[in-house]
Amino acid sequence: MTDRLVNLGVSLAGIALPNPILTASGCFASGREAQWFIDIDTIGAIVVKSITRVPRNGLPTPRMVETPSGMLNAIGLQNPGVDAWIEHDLPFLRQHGARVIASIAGDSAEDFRYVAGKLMAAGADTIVGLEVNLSCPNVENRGLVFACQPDSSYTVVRAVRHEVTVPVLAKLTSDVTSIVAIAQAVVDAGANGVTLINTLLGMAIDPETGRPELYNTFGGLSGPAIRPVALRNVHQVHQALPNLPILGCGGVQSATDVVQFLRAGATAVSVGTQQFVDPFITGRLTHDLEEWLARHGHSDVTELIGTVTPWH
Amino acid sequence: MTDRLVNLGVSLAGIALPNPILTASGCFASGREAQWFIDIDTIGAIVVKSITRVPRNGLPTPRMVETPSGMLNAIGLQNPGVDAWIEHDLPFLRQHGARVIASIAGDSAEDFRYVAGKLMAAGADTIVGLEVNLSCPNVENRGLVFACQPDSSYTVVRAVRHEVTVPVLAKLTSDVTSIVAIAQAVVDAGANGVTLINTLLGMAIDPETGRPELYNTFGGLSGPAIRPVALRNVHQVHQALPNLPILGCGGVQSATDVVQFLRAGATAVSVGTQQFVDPFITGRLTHDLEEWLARHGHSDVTELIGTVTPWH
Amino acid sequence: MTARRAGVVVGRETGPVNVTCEVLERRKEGAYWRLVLSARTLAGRSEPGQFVQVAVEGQHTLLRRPFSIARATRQGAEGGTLEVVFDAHGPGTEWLTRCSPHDVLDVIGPLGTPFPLPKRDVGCVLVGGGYGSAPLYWLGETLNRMGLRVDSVIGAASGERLHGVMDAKRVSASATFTTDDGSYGTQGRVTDVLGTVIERSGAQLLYACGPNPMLAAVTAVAKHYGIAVQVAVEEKMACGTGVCFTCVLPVRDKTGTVTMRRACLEGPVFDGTAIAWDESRYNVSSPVETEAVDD
Amino acid sequence: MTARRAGVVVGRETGPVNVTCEVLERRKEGAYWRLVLSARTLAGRSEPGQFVQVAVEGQHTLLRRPFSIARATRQGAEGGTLEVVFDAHGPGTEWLTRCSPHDVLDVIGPLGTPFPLPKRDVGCVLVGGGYGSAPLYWLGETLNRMGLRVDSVIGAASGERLHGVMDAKRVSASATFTTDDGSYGTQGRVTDVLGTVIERSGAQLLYACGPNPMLAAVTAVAKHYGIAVQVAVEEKMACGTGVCFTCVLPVRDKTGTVTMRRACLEGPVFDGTAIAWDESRYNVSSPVETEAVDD
Ligand SMILES: Cc1cc2nc3c(=O)[nH]c(=O)nc-3n(C[C@H](O)[C@H](O)[C@H](O)COP(=O)(O)OP(=O)(O)OC[C@H]3O[C@@H](n4cnc5c(N)ncnc54)[C@H](O)[C@@H]3O)c2cc1C
Ligand SMILES: Cc1cc2nc3c(=O)[nH]c(=O)nc-3n(C[C@H](O)[C@H](O)[C@H](O)COP(=O)(O)OP(=O)(O)OC[C@H]3O[C@@H](n4cnc5c(N)ncnc54)[C@H](O)[C@@H]3O)c2cc1C
Ligand SMILES: Cc1cc2nc3c(=O)[nH]c(=O)nc-3n(C[C@H](O)[C@H](O)[C@H](O)COP(=O)(O)O)c2cc1C
Ligand SMILES: Cc1cc2nc3c(=O)[nH]c(=O)nc-3n(C[C@H](O)[C@H](O)[C@H](O)COP(=O)(O)O)c2cc1C
Ligand code: FES
Ligand code: FES
Repeated sequence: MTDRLVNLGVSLAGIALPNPILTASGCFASGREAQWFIDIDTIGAIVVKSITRVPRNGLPTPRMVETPSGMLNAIGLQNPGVDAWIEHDLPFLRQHGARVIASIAGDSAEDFRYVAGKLMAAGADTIVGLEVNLSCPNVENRGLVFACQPDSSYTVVRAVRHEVTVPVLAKLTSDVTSIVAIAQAVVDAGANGVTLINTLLGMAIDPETGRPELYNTFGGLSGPAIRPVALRNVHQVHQALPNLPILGCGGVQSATDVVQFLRAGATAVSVGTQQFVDPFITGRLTHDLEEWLARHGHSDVTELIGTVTPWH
Repeated sequence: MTDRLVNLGVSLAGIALPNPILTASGCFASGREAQWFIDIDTIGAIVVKSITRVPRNGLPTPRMVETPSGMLNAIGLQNPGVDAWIEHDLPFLRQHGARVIASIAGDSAEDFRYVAGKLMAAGADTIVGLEVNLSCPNVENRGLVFACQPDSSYTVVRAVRHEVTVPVLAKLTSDVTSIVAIAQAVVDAGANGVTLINTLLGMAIDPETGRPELYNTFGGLSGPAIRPVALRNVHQVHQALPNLPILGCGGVQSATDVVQFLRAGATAVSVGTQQFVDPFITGRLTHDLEEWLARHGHSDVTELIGTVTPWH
Repeated sequence: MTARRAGVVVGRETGPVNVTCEVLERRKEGAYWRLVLSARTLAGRSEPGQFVQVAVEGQHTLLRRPFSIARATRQGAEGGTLEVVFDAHGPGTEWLTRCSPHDVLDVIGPLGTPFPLPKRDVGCVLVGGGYGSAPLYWLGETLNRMGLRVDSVIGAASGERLHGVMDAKRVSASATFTTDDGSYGTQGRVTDVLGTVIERSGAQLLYACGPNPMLAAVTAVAKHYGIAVQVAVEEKMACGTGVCFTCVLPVRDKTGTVTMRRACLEGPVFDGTAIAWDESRYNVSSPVETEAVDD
Repeated sequence: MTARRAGVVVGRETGPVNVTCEVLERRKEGAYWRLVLSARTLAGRSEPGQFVQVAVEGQHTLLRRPFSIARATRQGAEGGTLEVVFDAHGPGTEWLTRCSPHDVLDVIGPLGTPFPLPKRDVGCVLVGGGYGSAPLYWLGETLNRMGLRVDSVIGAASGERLHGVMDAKRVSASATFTTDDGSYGTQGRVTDVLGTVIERSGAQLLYACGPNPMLAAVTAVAKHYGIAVQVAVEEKMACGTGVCFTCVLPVRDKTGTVTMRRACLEGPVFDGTAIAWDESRYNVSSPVETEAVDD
């Protein structure tokens, strides 16, 4: 470690962050559980577990299974609902000085709009941005996932965008034919940035019994296994829409992973599954990234963003 | 191992196979290289490296990089072209009694048709089926990959179907919004079965230099990392089109992986990346599968096909 | 095993810590393995019922593996040791069996809730299944020190998988053993003999640890006798620290409302009668059996 | 390390085999590690220039790792041993450094083409860079036995990374050493001194093993002097057995046509002058440098 000063601060779609290491939605609950391990105000920002209009009990177990260098989960958006969240979780986050990006989910555009409005009315001092979790089934369109259709994605983001003034990030799934087409749709709807990527749809089966390893049969694949897919999505969107801020997500474990995401075009990264392995991960990555930058003669982390040098 | 007799033979879309363990295209070259390790006539069938109309030198290196529990490759379909293949590779396969499923690739539907026709004219005694590798850029449609569009997939499969009489498997990619829609399109075009899945599009970057780890920037992710995604595709297609024969592919390493694919709805599996780790893998899997079936009281491997028991 | 320096502790003044622990001993105990780790800080904070999350480096594995703390000592030459007893069945536990003395493991703990100790003078029965009995003997010692009567009912599939026969005898007024195959003790399940033990000992409190189907059955027995039951459950855990919501089970609160509670944070020790066993899929690994004392 | 039984051989009467090899010895040699494996069948079939594919069990690794055979003995107490010399830089080689005697490794080999031996009485120069020199000494012994003059030019980044100084002296009429930092021998690159050695020794044949940029530079020197050059190249290999086409490099055939040849099957030993160095991306890991004798 040199004593050289490195700036780690970034502006993610207009959200000022002291460092580019965030927690990923659903992998940090609402921050309270982590207090044994870290001071949550040191984290770039906390993307909280997705919040819905009404409380959800989620799916029965089994909710997870480990897969090679990854895991599948099907939680079913268990959360206390927006009112209880505002009552119990928000005060804790506020009191501890966290920068919060509230992840919101719903069954319809109206759900998303409603939750966004309630959150900002109660938490404008603490909530610095919204992340719209578009990987939810759209009950008004045969249960098709919003993020799989440009028009559904557009509708949800537009409803949220009209409701609030904070920056809005649209969280997309890689399970589409053209990630650029979806990114373009949410940009058209007024998204200030995109989060890439949510989990990949996967499955595992108990060979002995034939039971799916998840109650829900299908679940989301996360962890290092999906990192190459996440990086590809980030880079494709960055190439097509170079001015669009990107929050990279998928399999981040080390500072060199962060460097890969930044080079591919992300402004910051969020850490999901690795939180389960290492509850200190955000602090470690911030430290290691600073050291990496200093060692490589960089004075500002933003120097790395979008710095892939193609072979041809 | 009990001395109980287990039938391992399957009929894959009308192709009679002595066992359901095949090699995956591009992971076994044309069979000649493997003769140090196995008797190629013991393999269920050999799906050879995709063959094109004219010889291809492929892409410059680097062509591969290891990723967590997986690897990315960008070979660029290096192959000797259909004429040289017929002259040099087919006689070897014929002489050694291999059952060959010829994988074909091209820039246009006409390319595919041409290669299919030539192959069957020369090799009808040895080539028991064709696998249409739809994960190629369609030069006549802005370089979009055939397998990403139902109509392009339809056109290619129909051209091939009209040209030959052997069973035709369409090999699809998971990088689409709806695998079922693509599967339906190739069925409409006359495909006798589908191979699920080809590699996932991914990327990795050298953090030090910013160079993509592959000359081609993007490459295909394979290996155990993608197994959950492959199983999900197999199961989704099997649920939607229960009578469609499926050749499962993606991350197969062990007999219990094979059991998962069969339960999900595959009739047989093809082994790709694991060939690189274990050149004896097809023999080992056949042996271990037989043992697994005997131990579980099965007398016929087909008893397992499509035997997922949902939780709800 | 990744080269690590032992004795690094990261954490706060109280609560769970992340420590690098030197392996002091690895030994086979019947079908199981015991690891003794040097872990002063972690051991000093641990109570029976709590667990640790151990980083494993099996090929293709990712997550930590949870293990009950079988014993924690707060003094001795090593200044504090932590013991776990485990069954090698998958890549993570297989990897652990290859640890040798002087290797260093990365451990987080203590996690979860401990067994609540009785406030009154009551007799207790320890009910253990398979490796689940391991943490109960440490609890039994505590109860002994409190001057309480302890009886044990320990079951497993076979004698080899019955863990801690001598320990059970040591901490208990009476120790009863059952095996599915009758290779040791009474042939049958723990619940076949539990009623008799409760009646004979006059116990007012059951502590149970073992596969969830056993816990459900033990809870039914406790209800039948109208006595209290504390169970330590086992659910698949991705994080063990309360952030992922994978380890939930349906728990009834005082108003009768069932919500999904995290076994890692709000458990693993629960009042057995509060768990909505019918609504939980506790029988994941063997959907056809209704009770199995050893998985 | 997965528990394996040593000495299992799968394969044919000739050609590569898959064997489980007991580790007889692991030792540090400067910056590198040497592993000595018990491998009777494999060793008996190996010649200098060939390589083995070793299964590694890093946590997230998948593929085997290729290593040149540094030496194979066909007799001795162990009935045949195989040695590899490696540099620990990533998860696979890190994992290998943790192997201890009695551990069992899963190895496939010998793979690839050996160095062709001279048919006439010619002087030879061995040119090695970094760990690339390791297999050359074994080749040198063979050349010595053939009664041929051998000279060596061995280079590395630093003295610590110069492999086999004593071996080089032992097998050579003259041994010249270069290091980038001047910490041993002449400061500079092997190609800075190679011309002098060729002139002095009158050698007609170069054998080179080391990073590809060095091989390209050595080939240029050989061309300048109009002498033959055989190089053992290093390309990223997924399979090592010829089935994946990841390890290719552009090679010119007699008609001048350049095609992509597999380093694992048609190499790793090639006539240096047949490789279209300009068209190959040999400089993958350090695109800014043009020659580096040690990566
Ligand atoms: C609170 C708690 C305490 C435990 N205490 C002990 C103990 O003292 N001794 C012991 O041998 N085992 C104990 N277990 C079970 C132990 O965690 C698993 O046996 C172990 O994780 C299996 O890992 P594996 O890689 O060998 O198997 P795999 O089956 O390959 O594991 C794959 C994944 O499933 C999870 N998993 C598999 N089996 C279980 C299980 N039975 N319970 C929970 N998760 C599982 C693993 O953690 C991992 O994430 C405990 C589990 C919990 C939740
Ligand atoms: C024919 C041949 C002979 C070799 N002989 C030796 C030897 O004698 N001693 C030695 O120390 N090394 C040798 N190497 C290089 C050695 O294979 C790599 O250093 C090793 O694979 C790195 O693995 P890793 O997990 O430590 O590193 P990582 O960088 O994590 O490896 C990731 C992937 O890249 C590949 N890779 C990384 N570096 C190289 C490289 N330099 N060459 C080829 N593939 C690479 C690995 O095989 C693996 O697939 C040889 C390579 C080849 C092709
Ligand atoms: C257990 C679990 C729960 C998750 N819950 C949510 C969620 O509520 N909302 C959301 O947008 N993403 C959710 N995700 C997805 C993650 O935020 C992240 O996009 C994904 O896991 C990929 O990142 P990773 O590989 O770092 O985990 C969840 C992921 C996991 C593993
Ligand atoms: C090096 C390599 C080359 C491949 N070449 C082809 C090909 O030519 N045609 C094709 O249809 N699939 C090709 N594939 C894809 C495989 O056939 C298979 O679909 C994929 O790798 C997933 O299976 P696996 O995880 O078992 O490797 C290739 C895969 C690899 C790794
Ligand atoms: S294991 Fe993650 S919340 Fe319990
Ligand atoms: S490494 Fe696979 S062909 Fe050479």
